[in-house]
Amino acid sequence: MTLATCEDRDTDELRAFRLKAREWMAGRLPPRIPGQPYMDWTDKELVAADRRTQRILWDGGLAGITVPKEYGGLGLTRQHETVFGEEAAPYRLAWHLGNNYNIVQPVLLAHGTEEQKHKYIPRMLNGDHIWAQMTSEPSGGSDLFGLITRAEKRGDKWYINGSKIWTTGGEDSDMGLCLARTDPTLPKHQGLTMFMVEMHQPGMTVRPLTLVNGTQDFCQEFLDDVEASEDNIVGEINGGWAVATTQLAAERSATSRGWYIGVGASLPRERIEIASHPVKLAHELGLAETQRARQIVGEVIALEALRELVAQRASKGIDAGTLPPTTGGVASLASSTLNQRASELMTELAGPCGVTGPADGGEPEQGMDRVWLFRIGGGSAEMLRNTISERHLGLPREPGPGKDVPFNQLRTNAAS
Amino acid sequence: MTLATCEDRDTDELRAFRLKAREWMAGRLPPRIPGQPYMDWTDKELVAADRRTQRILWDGGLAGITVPKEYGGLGLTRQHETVFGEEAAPYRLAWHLGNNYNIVQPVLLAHGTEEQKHKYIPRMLNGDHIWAQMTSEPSGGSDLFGLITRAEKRGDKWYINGSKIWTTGGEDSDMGLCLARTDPTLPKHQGLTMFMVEMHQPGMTVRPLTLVNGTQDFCQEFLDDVEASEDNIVGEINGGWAVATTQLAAERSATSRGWYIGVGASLPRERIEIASHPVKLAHELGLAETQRARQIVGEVIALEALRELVAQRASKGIDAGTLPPTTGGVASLASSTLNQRASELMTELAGPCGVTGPADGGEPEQGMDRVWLFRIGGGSAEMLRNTISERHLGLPREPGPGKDVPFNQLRTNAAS
Amino acid sequence: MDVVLSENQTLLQQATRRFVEQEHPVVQTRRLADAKAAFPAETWTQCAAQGWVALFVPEQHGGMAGEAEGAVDAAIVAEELGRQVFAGPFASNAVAAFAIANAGSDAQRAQFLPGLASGEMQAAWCFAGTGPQAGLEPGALTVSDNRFSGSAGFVENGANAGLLLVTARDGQGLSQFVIPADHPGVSVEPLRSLDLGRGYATVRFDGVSVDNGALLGQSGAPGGNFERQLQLALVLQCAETIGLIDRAFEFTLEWVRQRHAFGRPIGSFQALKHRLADHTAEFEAAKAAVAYAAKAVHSSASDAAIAVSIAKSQCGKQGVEIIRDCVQMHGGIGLTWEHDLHFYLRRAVANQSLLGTPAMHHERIAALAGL
Amino acid sequence: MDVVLSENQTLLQQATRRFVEQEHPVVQTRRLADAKAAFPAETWTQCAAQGWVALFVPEQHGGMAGEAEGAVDAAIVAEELGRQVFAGPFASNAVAAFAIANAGSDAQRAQFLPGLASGEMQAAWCFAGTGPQAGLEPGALTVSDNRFSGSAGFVENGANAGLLLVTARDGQGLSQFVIPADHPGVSVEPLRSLDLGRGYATVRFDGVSVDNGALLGQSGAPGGNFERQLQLALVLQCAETIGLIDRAFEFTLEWVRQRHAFGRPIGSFQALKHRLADHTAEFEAAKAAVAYAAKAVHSSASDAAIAVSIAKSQCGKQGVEIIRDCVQMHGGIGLTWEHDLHFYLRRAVANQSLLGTPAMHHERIAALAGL
Repeated sequence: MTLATCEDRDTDELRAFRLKAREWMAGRLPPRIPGQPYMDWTDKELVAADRRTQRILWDGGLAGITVPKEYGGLGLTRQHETVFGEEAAPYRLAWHLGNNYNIVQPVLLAHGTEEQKHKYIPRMLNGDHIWAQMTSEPSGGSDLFGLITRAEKRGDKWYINGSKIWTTGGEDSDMGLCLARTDPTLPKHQGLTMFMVEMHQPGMTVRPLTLVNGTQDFCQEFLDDVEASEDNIVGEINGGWAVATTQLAAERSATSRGWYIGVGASLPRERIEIASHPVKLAHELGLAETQRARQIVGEVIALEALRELVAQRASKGIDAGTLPPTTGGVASLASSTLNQRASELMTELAGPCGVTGPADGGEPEQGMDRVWLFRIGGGSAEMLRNTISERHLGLPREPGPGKDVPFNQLRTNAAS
Repeated sequence: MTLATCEDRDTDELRAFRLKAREWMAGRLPPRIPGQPYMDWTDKELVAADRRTQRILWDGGLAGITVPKEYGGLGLTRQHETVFGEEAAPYRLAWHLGNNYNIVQPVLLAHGTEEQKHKYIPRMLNGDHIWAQMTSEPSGGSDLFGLITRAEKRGDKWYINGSKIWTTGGEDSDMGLCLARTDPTLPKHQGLTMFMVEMHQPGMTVRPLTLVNGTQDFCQEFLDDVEASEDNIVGEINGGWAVATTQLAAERSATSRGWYIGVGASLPRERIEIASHPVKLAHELGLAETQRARQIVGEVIALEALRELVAQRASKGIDAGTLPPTTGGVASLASSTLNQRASELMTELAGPCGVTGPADGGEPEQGMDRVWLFRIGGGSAEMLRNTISERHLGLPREPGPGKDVPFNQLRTNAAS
Repeated sequence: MDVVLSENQTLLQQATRRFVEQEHPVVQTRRLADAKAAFPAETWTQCAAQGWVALFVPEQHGGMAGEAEGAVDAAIVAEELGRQVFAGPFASNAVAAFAIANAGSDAQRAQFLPGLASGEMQAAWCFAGTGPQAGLEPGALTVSDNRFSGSAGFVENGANAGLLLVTARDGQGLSQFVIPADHPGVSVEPLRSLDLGRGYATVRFDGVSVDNGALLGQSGAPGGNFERQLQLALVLQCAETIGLIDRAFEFTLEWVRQRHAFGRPIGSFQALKHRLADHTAEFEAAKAAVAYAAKAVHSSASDAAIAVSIAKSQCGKQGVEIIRDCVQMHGGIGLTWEHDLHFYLRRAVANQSLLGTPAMHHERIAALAGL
Repeated sequence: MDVVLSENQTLLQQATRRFVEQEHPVVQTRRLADAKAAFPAETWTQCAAQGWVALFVPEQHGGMAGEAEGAVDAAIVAEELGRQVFAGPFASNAVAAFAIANAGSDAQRAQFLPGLASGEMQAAWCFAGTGPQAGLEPGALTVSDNRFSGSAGFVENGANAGLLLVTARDGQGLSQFVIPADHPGVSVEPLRSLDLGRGYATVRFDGVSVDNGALLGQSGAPGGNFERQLQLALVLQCAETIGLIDRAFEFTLEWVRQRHAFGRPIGSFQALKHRLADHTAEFEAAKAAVAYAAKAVHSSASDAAIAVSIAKSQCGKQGVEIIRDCVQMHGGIGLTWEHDLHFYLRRAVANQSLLGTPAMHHERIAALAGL
């Protein structure tokens, strides 16, 4: 797929938009640097640069392409968005603001009041606000709707207490979506309310989590009487489950269509890309002539190619409507499993050289892969297997506690 | 361990018994032939020979060593049984009658009436009767107590209808233990009654099952108004669950202490036995100098040794009381997993030579191993994993339908 | 197969499924196995009439290559054949027709293609050695002065073919010949196979002398033709494995939904569900790889060689792994001769080991990657 | 360890567990890692006072080898150290003491053993090369005329040891030397390791000249001493891995019993239960193999060589596999630096790769089996 062929399909209107986008971005936007991570919250300069990038797009009339005009967007079509993505391929866009456009805009457009939409959406589009999703809780694990963070109304304010975890970019975010339990006597999925909270306020402590590989992309928040006004409620009181369902659907949809705008424009590849890292490692280690090393290199190349092929198949099939949307999860699981096997093989290839390295280097790479490996982190691989077996394969659900049991009669980690 | 050291530990009484056993068996019992299967129900001559062997033991006063004298046994101790096993090591014993001494005698001794014990036990000891256990049902799978074979009383007789499957030696057995449902309005584990049924009678159709490798050790029975008198009931009416529990415990115990009397006397080995089959195959195939083939051979040797080591550890630890009896199941599962991996590797080693062979030969061995592989057959690997996680590791049971639900309100394969 | 098919391909897929389910269901393979009989020649003629081999044969020789998308369409057929563990000689005849159509002289094309297309002529592909590492590399046979010698191992359809497509090594490279199976000096030794119903043989050549008319393409060619034939054979083998998995998985899903234990369908037990989810993921990767490889082979893409080896790696490993677990999930019944599952597993194991084991393909991938 | 221990061994096990839990729990390793510091020499002296190295040292040199069951007792200690991911130099000193006690001259024994037993002297074992296939075969170093050269890779405790036990190849076979680490021509390059808290180094020998007093045992010996040292090192490494798994599994079981999701303890979910059952089975096999190997090494049994490689095969593979799944079962929390699990997994991965990978041991087993 080349730009020329894309342009051939443009209507006049799309063509005009394409040229406008191309002209504005040229020389103004930072170039896309191969190998630079899409997101790295420890790189504060990169986060700041992304805010500036978003502001440039806003100034050029290129922010919020499909967002209605009344909320500061352009009110244009998905096709315009595709055109924009194609033109943006050479640049780094505001990828740290992904929650804004992937999650929070769809949620507010679906459930927000007019006032909320007017107040918050423009500030997402101009780079003022970075939004966080506070979804998981330390006590909750995979059971998202088993959350125990609670909000109580005292006077005309709501006060939120509890803890959230695995919040991407929590420390650098300005606003966050936060689901809290407002009535524990209702069954688990009821009695929840969705709040918009300011991340920098008294009572909110945000602590970066250091992971086993030293990265700090995720945060934990401790909420101690964090304030929210009635205006900060999205949707109905005790109707948060509906809002959260939109939020999860937005996340799934963004994950399957590509979280980072413009990155996908160069896909799909037309040829199998031969992974170079196992070949390189075999050469470096002097194992190019060893039978087993050659088998390992070949298998790793196969595994890496399979990850790409299965992802392409899923996205092509879902787009064409010949595969159900749940195939996205199947491809994720495949990718995780194939990656794990590749990592095992690379450790075998490197032998002792995979677990030690020069004192001034980083963590030994191959061994670290075995420790770190979690494309689908934590318990979510188990959740994914549940989802695939139930929604993709149509197998029966496990018997569980009835849906109507009041939440405060269920056993949770806080209660036990 | 040699006979000399065993004898050193004998009391005078044990020594006398040892000499009596040794003298009687010499020249009378068939020798143990290396490689001959312990049990092979397709070899009708071997089954008949085992009946004769049992008769010889009976005639020599060596049958039923620990069975009370009043029921035809010798009324001696476990130590006598061990001595007998040591002396019997050179011979083939009546291994096709294993159900008699491993299962049915303990069950009858625990639950049978005086009359039943006097009537049936002597005929087990003299080789007249071979007993079968009819435990599984086609509809039942792993759920033994979900059985649907039913027995109804009409007049003074009981009539049994249904089907049983996976009955070892069903075709050659004279009598069988058969659990049937006598009251479907009671909860699942209640309403069951244990019957002793004659295998050769009108209404009983026994059909050998051919398995994927051509063997016919198992049978399926179709019961069409099979008759049993009140005298044929073991234990209480609707009290069959208690009898079946003894039966299952006897089976577990026999499996962990060794099903075939006398076979275990030569264990444990004092040195690791190096599996010769992978070495032989690598030589035959001309792969002795190939790196990957050497890795495979080494790994298969390791896996085979591990199977032996884990079995020895379990039995030693259980005997010493330092490991719980559930470790027997852990060793079985380990053996199955290790065997599966070994079989994978052997298939890889043999390549195309593992799936084809001379037209006049048997099934190609390595490939057949991959098809046939089921040390722990069918669903029982899953049952074993349940048992290990719940009884060995103490993990909580899954929530399931209440224990008190009447059986005829549960969903079964017959009902659905 | 691919997630987007042309209208013709969808029709081909549906027609093949219907035809195979009705005329050649797995019970046919069972009957051949029970009778230890070869696949009947007249039955193959009926199958060929569906146009399966004709996919590679130009119209003037009785085929329909012009309308077909070659390897892709053939893979669609092979997948359907796999679903019923079809025992007939599709791959061997398809590869021969493909070879002769691509490299044959006009005379050879006219002589052989109509018969192959109609199924009245059957071919076998002889190239590999007889050892444990054979199946991928050509050159078990040697040729000099139009006289060749040696043994070709693991020849599918070797005992029934009237025609042999023989690849032999000469001083410069590989030469290919098409010769009748009853040529003096040729002897065929049928093999017993794990893959019941399908025939394999060792074919021996004892100084077999052929004239120049038997030569296919150029003498001592660099092997491009052979490589393309191998690629097609692998695509068909892998597509067949996809069909095997597809059907075995289908009736396993049906089984776990309907079979109850402890008052619940066994498909509601999480341990089974998670294994089925894992298999779904691996299977999806296998399907992606085979669909890609079929297109790459059809279009002679530069990555066709590596694509078929990637497909073989995944299909070889997962075909056995998934179907073996399908047997396990069936409980005891899956181990009975009466149940069809073991035919699927046998074929999957055979497909894993023939035309190069996964490990051999991994070595090939490393070489293709320049290591 | 073994399922039947002597009374002394039970006491040793209990005392070691208590001591390590109280004085050297895993947080000590964490602190060393955070500070990027070496294991303090005085801390090792306190540990050695427990008599761990003394298990191999005769009484007249300050040890208690007479009362001990050598490799078996040391394996009991190593397992306990594994349970807390102890970072100190047990194996390196134990192997050196074992070597000197067995092969040393009276003078060497008197000179080195008391210091090793008390912990005031520390040793490192230098034998392997520096490449990806090093760790099992000796002879990275060469010696002639009492002068040796080369680099020894992956030397545990290499940067802190005052004493080096060096194995080098000469014309006839292997020679071993005991030399001070500050000998001219010796240079030590510390390595960064995945296994945080424990120190490894490359030790380089640049034409190092030693006098005859440094020779341990005979010059150019057939390698029997080296092989026994290797066996002991492997037993200690595998026993340590058993301890790693034991403790990681222990707190994973506790976690899945207490942690709730969807109103149930996660340990009641069948998918987790079945995986834990599988791990239990593999772990039991690993324990059986290590217990057997320790006894075989202690008694110099004829199958000791193969026994240690079997143990390494199972512990290498399953140590990583089981602990990796323990991390997975902990959910996100297991991936945080704060949680101890990654220290266990790091050590398990290092133990898998050092002193020969499982694959290298499989080749060794084949050779020992006469292939």
